[in-house]
Amino acid sequence: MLMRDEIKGAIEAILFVRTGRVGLDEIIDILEVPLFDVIDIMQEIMAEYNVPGKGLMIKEVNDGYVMCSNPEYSDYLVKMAEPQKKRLTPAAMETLAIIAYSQPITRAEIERIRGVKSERIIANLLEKNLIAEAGIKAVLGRPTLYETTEEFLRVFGLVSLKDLPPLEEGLDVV
Amino acid sequence: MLMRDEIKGAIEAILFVRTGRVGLDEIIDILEVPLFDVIDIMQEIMAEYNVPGKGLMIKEVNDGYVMCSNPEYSDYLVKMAEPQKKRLTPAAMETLAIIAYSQPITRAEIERIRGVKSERIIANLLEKNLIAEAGIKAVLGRPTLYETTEEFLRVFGLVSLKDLPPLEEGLDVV
Amino acid sequence: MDYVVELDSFHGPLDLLLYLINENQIDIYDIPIAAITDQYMEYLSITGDFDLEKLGDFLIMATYLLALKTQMMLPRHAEDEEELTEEQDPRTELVQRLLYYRKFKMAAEKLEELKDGKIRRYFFREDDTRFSPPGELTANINILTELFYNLLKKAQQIPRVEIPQDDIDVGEKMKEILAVVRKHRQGIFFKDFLSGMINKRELAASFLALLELMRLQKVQAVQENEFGSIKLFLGGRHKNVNAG
Repeated sequence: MLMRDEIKGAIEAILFVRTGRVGLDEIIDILEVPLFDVIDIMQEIMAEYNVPGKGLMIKEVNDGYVMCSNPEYSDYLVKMAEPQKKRLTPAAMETLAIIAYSQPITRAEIERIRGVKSERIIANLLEKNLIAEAGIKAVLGRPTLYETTEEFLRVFGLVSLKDLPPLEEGLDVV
Repeated sequence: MLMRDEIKGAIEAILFVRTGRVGLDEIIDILEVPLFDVIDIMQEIMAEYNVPGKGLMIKEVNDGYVMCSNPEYSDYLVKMAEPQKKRLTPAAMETLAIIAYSQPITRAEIERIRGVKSERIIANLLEKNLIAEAGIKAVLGRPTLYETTEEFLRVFGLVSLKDLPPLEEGLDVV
Repeated sequence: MDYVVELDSFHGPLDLLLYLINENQIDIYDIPIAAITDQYMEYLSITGDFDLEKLGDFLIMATYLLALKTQMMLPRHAEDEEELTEEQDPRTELVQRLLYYRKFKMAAEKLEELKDGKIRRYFFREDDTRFSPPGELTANINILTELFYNLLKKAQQIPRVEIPQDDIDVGEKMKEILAVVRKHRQGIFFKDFLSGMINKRELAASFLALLELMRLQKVQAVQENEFGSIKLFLGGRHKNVNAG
């Protein structure tokens, strides 16, 4: 049986190794520790980490946790050249923004908002793994729906879609 | 000017983000802090991190530092679901399918079938060693031909190309 | 007008319209359609090496604007002399679309800033699985086969189109359009006129021909309700849009 401090250390290590969210269920599976204990220890870990000035943070997302940097230091981290930074054209960014804020959404809906054919841009975003297919819309023609991916969150520095900057006031996205 | 605690936090964040070594010179460049201060603060950080039971460690490597998980917990980290096995994107699968069934084939021919530019996907498949160059086609422009590799057979569990599932009748490959 | 910005740098017709509205410091809720349409048309006339596929989308907007311009010029009934209500204003749909589009355009700028760290953001560990050896790949041969099968099926449905090397004559297209419009006294939908054209150059030439005919007032384009659904009439025949 693991000691409390060992569980803490192991969870830290697990969150560190994974780029992205680790489910609560995964932690329980890996450590074979009761749910109640994990939740309790997670509270303790998060209280230790999420303190102003600390370099790392731990955020809760959909019954799981993500380790990430403290946004206070984003000015410095930007300066670290990441291999193959993904450059997107303004047209691709525009399309991605529509998908991010209106997901899941079909190509026809995107094209109606943009006023231009967007097939090639969508193919490009799919290829970059920033968006993914998200099933079929139950309307005539059964068009494919698109949504953003985990990679999208990673590239744009979001823990979850809730972190998307709010859209301009006074106008609702349908 | 950064406060000592801010430098500490920023260094933690920098080491966290990079998978691998961060040079002392890089840290100095990013934070614009004197070498002497960085070395001093690194001593303090390492003293805090490298304690038995902690999940993360910081190691010194060739005038640089690496943040890594504590080997004490490697038994658990092994149990983490394979860092999610890489899947090919649908676009890459489609391109690979065309090459597999029509090899050797040029990029222009692939693009004609798919109806979209495929340069980047082909580069990606080459990089993954799933396809390889197979000479030059003796037509105008002398385009490169592509074919699948041994690695392709391995990944798809085929002994030879003869094991590719037959296509349905009535459709000609050209 | 100085053409500092090339048409190619606009992502689409709405983008160009927003630019013109901005440049002229126009109130988006009260767009002078005639003036904006003229400027928009001027931009289109200097397309140069423009991507023809994209041009099609710009031209659809052009036809729409011209129809809107015509509609705005129609004399109103006496009781409508005062301000138009939102429902009556033919510009309402355009304004809605522009506002909606602009919202996402701004969101895109925000996202870009987020990506570049100009807004505080989280960073995650570099994803080293992206560089994992191909041995880590999972793949299914049946999916591969199915994909190829579907591609072939799709490819065989599309007739091969050879793009002619010679430019299609806009003058010829003007004659064709006039002939068709003369034949359809009740009007013909522009998209029906275009249907059957599979060649992008031919489509673009047709649009240009139509625009020229409208400029010469030989053909009138009327937009009925739906965005983009444009009906063509012989010039001067169809005086009252609302009756049509």
